[in-house]
Amino acid sequence: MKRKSMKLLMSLLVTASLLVGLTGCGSKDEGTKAESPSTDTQTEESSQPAESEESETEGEATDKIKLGLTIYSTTDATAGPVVNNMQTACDGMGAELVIATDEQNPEKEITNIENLIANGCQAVFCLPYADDSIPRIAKICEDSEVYFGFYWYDLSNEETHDVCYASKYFLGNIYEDDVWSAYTAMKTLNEAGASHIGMFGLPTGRTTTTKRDNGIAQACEEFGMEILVEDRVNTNTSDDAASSVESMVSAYPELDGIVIAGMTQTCLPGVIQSLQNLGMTEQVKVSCIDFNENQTEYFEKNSVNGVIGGHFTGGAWLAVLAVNKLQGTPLVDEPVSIKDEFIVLQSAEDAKNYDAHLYQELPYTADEYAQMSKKINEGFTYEDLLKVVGSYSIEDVMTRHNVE
Amino acid sequence: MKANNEKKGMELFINIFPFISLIVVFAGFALLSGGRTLDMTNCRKIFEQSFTLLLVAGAAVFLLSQNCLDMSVGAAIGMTGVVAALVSKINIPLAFFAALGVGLLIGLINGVLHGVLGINAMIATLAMSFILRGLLLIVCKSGTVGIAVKMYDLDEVGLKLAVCLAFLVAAWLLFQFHSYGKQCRAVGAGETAAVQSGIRITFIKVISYVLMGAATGIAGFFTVIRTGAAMYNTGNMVEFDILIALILGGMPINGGADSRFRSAVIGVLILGILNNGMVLLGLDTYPQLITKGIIFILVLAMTFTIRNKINRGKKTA
Amino acid sequence: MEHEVLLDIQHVSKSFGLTQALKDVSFQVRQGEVRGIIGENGSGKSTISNIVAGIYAKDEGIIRLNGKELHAATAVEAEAEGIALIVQEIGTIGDISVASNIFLGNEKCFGSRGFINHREMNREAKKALEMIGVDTIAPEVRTDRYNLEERKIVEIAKAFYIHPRLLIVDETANALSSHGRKILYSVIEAVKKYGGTVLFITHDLEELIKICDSVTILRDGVYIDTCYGGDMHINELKVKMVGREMSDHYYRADAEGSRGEQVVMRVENVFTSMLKDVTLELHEGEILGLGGLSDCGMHELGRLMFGLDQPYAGKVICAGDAQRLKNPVHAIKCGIGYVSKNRDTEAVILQDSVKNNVCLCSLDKISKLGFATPLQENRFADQWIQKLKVKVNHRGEYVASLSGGNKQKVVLAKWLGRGSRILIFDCPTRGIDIGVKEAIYHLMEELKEQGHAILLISEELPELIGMSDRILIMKDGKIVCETMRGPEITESLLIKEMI
Amino acid sequence: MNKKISNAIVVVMVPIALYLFFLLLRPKSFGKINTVYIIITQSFITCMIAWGMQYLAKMGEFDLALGAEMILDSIIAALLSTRLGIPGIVAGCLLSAFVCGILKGVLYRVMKIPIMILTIALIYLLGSFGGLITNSAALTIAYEHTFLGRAPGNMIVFLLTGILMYFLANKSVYGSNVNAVAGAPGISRNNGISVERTKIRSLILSSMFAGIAAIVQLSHGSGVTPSVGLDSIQNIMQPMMSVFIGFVMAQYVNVVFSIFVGSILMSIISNGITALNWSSAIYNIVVGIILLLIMAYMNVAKIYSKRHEEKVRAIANIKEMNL
Repeated sequence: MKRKSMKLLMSLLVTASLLVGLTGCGSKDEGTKAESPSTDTQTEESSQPAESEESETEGEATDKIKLGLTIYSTTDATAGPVVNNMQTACDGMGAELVIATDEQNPEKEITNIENLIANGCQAVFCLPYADDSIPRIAKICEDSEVYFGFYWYDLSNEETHDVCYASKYFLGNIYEDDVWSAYTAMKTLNEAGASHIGMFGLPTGRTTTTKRDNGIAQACEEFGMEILVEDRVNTNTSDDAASSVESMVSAYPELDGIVIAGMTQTCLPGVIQSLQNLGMTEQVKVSCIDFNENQTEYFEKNSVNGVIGGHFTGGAWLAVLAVNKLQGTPLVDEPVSIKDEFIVLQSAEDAKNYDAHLYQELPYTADEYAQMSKKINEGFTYEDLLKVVGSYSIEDVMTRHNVE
Repeated sequence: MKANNEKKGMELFINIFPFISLIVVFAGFALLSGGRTLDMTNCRKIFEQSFTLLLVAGAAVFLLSQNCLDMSVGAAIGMTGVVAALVSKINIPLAFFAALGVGLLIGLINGVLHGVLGINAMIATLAMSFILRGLLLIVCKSGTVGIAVKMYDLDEVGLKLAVCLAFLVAAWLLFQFHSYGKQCRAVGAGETAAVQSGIRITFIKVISYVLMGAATGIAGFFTVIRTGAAMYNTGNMVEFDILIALILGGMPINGGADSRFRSAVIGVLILGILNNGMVLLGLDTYPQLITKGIIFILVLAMTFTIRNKINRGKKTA
Repeated sequence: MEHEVLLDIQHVSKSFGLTQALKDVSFQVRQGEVRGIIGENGSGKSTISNIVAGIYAKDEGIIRLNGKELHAATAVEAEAEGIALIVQEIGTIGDISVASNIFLGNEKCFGSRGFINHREMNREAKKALEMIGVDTIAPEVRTDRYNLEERKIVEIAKAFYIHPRLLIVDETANALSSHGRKILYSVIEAVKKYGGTVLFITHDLEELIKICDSVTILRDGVYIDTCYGGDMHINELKVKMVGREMSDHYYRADAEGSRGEQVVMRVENVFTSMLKDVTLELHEGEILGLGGLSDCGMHELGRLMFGLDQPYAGKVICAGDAQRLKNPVHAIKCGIGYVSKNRDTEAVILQDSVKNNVCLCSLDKISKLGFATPLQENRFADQWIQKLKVKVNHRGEYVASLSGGNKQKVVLAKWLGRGSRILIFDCPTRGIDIGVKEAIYHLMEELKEQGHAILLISEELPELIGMSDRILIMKDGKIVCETMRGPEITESLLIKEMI
Repeated sequence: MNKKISNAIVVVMVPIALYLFFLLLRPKSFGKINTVYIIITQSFITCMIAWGMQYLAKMGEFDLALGAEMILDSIIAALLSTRLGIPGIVAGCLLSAFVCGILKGVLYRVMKIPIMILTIALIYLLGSFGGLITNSAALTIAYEHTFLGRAPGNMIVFLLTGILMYFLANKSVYGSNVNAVAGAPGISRNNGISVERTKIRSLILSSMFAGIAAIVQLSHGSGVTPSVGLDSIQNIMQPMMSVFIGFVMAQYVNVVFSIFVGSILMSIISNGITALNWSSAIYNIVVGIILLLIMAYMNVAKIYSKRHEEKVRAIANIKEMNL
């Protein structure tokens, strides 16, 4: 008798776990309640003001507008703020945001897009992994009559540009000038007196990598700087980065600057730590692209000279375009290409302000986003949006949130 | 006699368990999504998403039935994909055969490493995946390798369904009825006894890896059609999806006589529905991976212990 | 003086799967006695010794040592009770030092808190070796640097070191040359001198009578009798061992050997690590017996003639295509079938169904261009299960759940299904009950009439004498004598050649 | 005694030769004593992990989850370091390593899953669990807590671990049990050595050694980021190769020392590739090819040594017969 009950117990255990796996984790209940569908992993410390004050629109949009976003993570130092900003924008304008992650390879990104559409999203936003993926994405969205747009993505290649602009479902893309960001990072190093540079970079093969490499090359010509060594391998752990810096310094004694053009989250702590160990913090200047949590502390110990990043509002602008289009009051008829501004931090004070006003508190509150929806504020035009995007900086946020 | 039907009961349970979990997953998500996952377009999407995994999982059945693992599938799909993309600029059919050829070559190398040189299957294919990822980076030096525009029209369901059915039926016949499939299972069940029954062990292992290479070649070709370009991380982590799919499909972990070809098909479908549904729950990357990990261990442990109880043969020293 | 009973075995039974290895065995051994245990293969003599030594657990029955019930679950606990066992196979591990082998399992007593004082352990090991009069083996050297005999001597030193109250020697004699044997006998004498008891399991009846005070006879797991001192006569013991007069109907009836003209296989001056210039010819319709001690090289010759190993020098030719045997696949094509000695790991796939086992090597025959429907397979399997009368209730059952005899029938079904004309049997009746044994002997006779060639490799002399047309005896890798079938052949004659 | 010294010299010659090879290619950067110092210090972490892996590898098992475990250990240590400082790091790493070891042991014992398949599932579980705790954010530790990552600190930890390893591998009962089980599980079982308990101890031990290495790694890099999927396997490729190189050289010199030489070899290669400014692609290919060469050499060497032994005996037989 014992073995039969054992078998029953085993099968119940497994089927129960399958069910738990499906229903338990996702505390999400389907769209009836207007409460913002926060994924259970949305931890408290990044809760925005919108969360507390129920921004209940008049509730006339019974079937809410549903937007889909596919991104590699919702809590990572670079991706997290994008999701938070977009989430606030959707709350402000009374739309629902469904997020798909787990983009291990290009095919999974396509799968995410298809699954978001199957989920009933009326607009889908993604970061295309390659120019050649755009015709594919455009075709999927057109077949299902779903609007689509890209964040962090520059449509410079005119062949793909035409493919997108030919489609009536293309909302537009928000891009940053990665060439400029890399160029500026090298410029800060130059101003700090560095000319022989060691570089940590993203693996080759990514579109952002190629752009940032061009930016660095441009700066090298202009300022007469030289990239002595380039490391795209030891970027998985801070310890690898620290060892790599030790090898670089010993192999190239004349090295006096390090630029981190990617994987900053893992490399920056390692680079700063090993420079401090070697006592070369003053001699070797450091600048990097993409923000991370303790840059304020690094600035105070002036172990870093310049950090360029903060390009987190792309998702929000796409949401504004989509909500207006879907509510029948499009800001603009044909697709648009909006350049998102970087924020350049060069002192501990900048870093402190950024952290207080743009990271702990979001640059735009739900109400400010609400004003960008034509349904709530008729007078809002596309030019107003461009003005807001153009003026995005620490000072602008502080004045708007009337901080002294 | 009691012990006998006790064993029969367990055997029945082990055979039907994969079908139970398929139904549970299918019904679970249908309920949760309020019927949205049941409509045709979504099912077609699930098929298209699982198409390449079906191919490589089908070939992986031959390998796992011999207790061999192939950790280089992901990197190999990347490699064959990039070759297909490069050659597609010249002409499409040539691209297909180029991808197939590269896949066969990779399979042959894997086969020689494990079958002839006797290197542990997992370590050999892990090293191969390192080498292939390195080669992929060199080939994709200039960013991504796009495919010729003409190739896009190959991406319609009719062709994929045909290729998929043809491959699966051929593999099913080969595994269940052909002597090659039976010899694979015999090697998995007892290698020394298989040698003495006149089975060429090395030949069977090399052929299985070459077959896996062929499936990777075809999968690479269609992956690149679907994604539009080959990149440094094309095909990343496919090898674990294969493993979890086969285990969910009821495949015994160390192969042998109980291996069934159907576990590949059922397992991939379960995984496809699971992935499709996970988006519904808005699960972030980590909870999703943890859920997959837990389900994998539970199913593995359950089938492993029950199978041990059934085959409680004489304890050979 | 009345020695009180040291070892008391009461109604012990043990079965592996369906084979009953021991059926209700009871006997007593007195203090200071050297008790021999004899019996054919499969009589349970190794099983009872392993149970006493804690390797196997008994199913039923009680074993008392010095009146106290014995619950030894592992060899280490048995050692604590003063029981030492010298196993038949290799009992030392090659990768570690001699000293580590001697103190394997109880290294704790050479140091504290989980650490070992190697110097002390080596010193003790040296002492243990000197105790049995050996100083050629260095304790700190890796064991695989020594040959098989020296490694067996290390095992003897290990057993003797703890001055066991009960020393069990399981058929170790045949792994030793005369020098090694002298050491073993001196150890047995020493144990006897300090009042210890010895269980001595052997094949060799002359050796048994020389050393043992008494002998227990087992047959097919059943206790037969115990003889003491004077009335231990070889012939009588053999009768009790085999259980019936050397009656003819058990083995082959015809007294004269016969064989076909055609030579089916030829082995010409083969040299390997074990074999020295072996030459033999196997004729059609002949049962060629190959006898000798267990490590005389006959098993290696069997593997050679199936292509499992390649000779360093000389040739193994199959008359069919007059080519050298390359590998088992080529051998099977030439119609050779091989029934291995270790049935569970080599001859049959345990974790697979009877049907698959039977059809496995005849797949090319059953299938058309490789494909075979389950129906064809089932028909083929049923046909041969019927012919060999394999006791199984469904062809899908796993071979693991069959008895030893039925497993052997499955192997025979496999090879006869394949239509092999040349069959190499390596100890075919080892660990098989009497009923199936008889069936196998009759089958051999039938095959001989049908013109099959059979090479019978066996460690049991009665079987060799009873079944073969021609007998070759091997010793230390050389064929030392060849006799034709005839009434004048006796075991003692062959044993003289073997040792 | 001199045989031992001559063996040691032979073994040490290999890394020196490789160092000279890179010296020729890049004299400017490889010529300095500083480079040698860096090569040796950077091999500490790889060597400690390799020492931990050695036991399981000897018994034919491979634990691929060590990479994910080290990241989880570092995450827990980083969280504790804010309140407890360096003791927090040490306690965090060792505690988390111990728990991971016990988890592996229990899963292996209760669920009887083969170790290699179990570790693949654990890479996902442990890696994702780390990500869940920190919400995929990177954690860093304050500079004053990174003593163990710097010059005197990491040497002390390394020496202590080396001594512990030497006693464990050569002098302990557990060490000899591992050698016995690796040699012949059947005979060991008959002699009362529990094969399963030895394997579980090895699982826990490999986690503990990885925990110690994680302490130095976290202190050296001062930051840790949660890993996704199978990326953490890359972190243990170098230690795994050091183990295999160590086994190849173990015939000449004690395995503890030969694994250290193996990790120095790997450190020379990675430093060499950085100095030559080769791209990451070439690094991957070089690492993969070396691993295959070592494994092939080990297998083929084993087969040929057995065949050679038989040949010697056969020739002896022939001579004996010709007399």
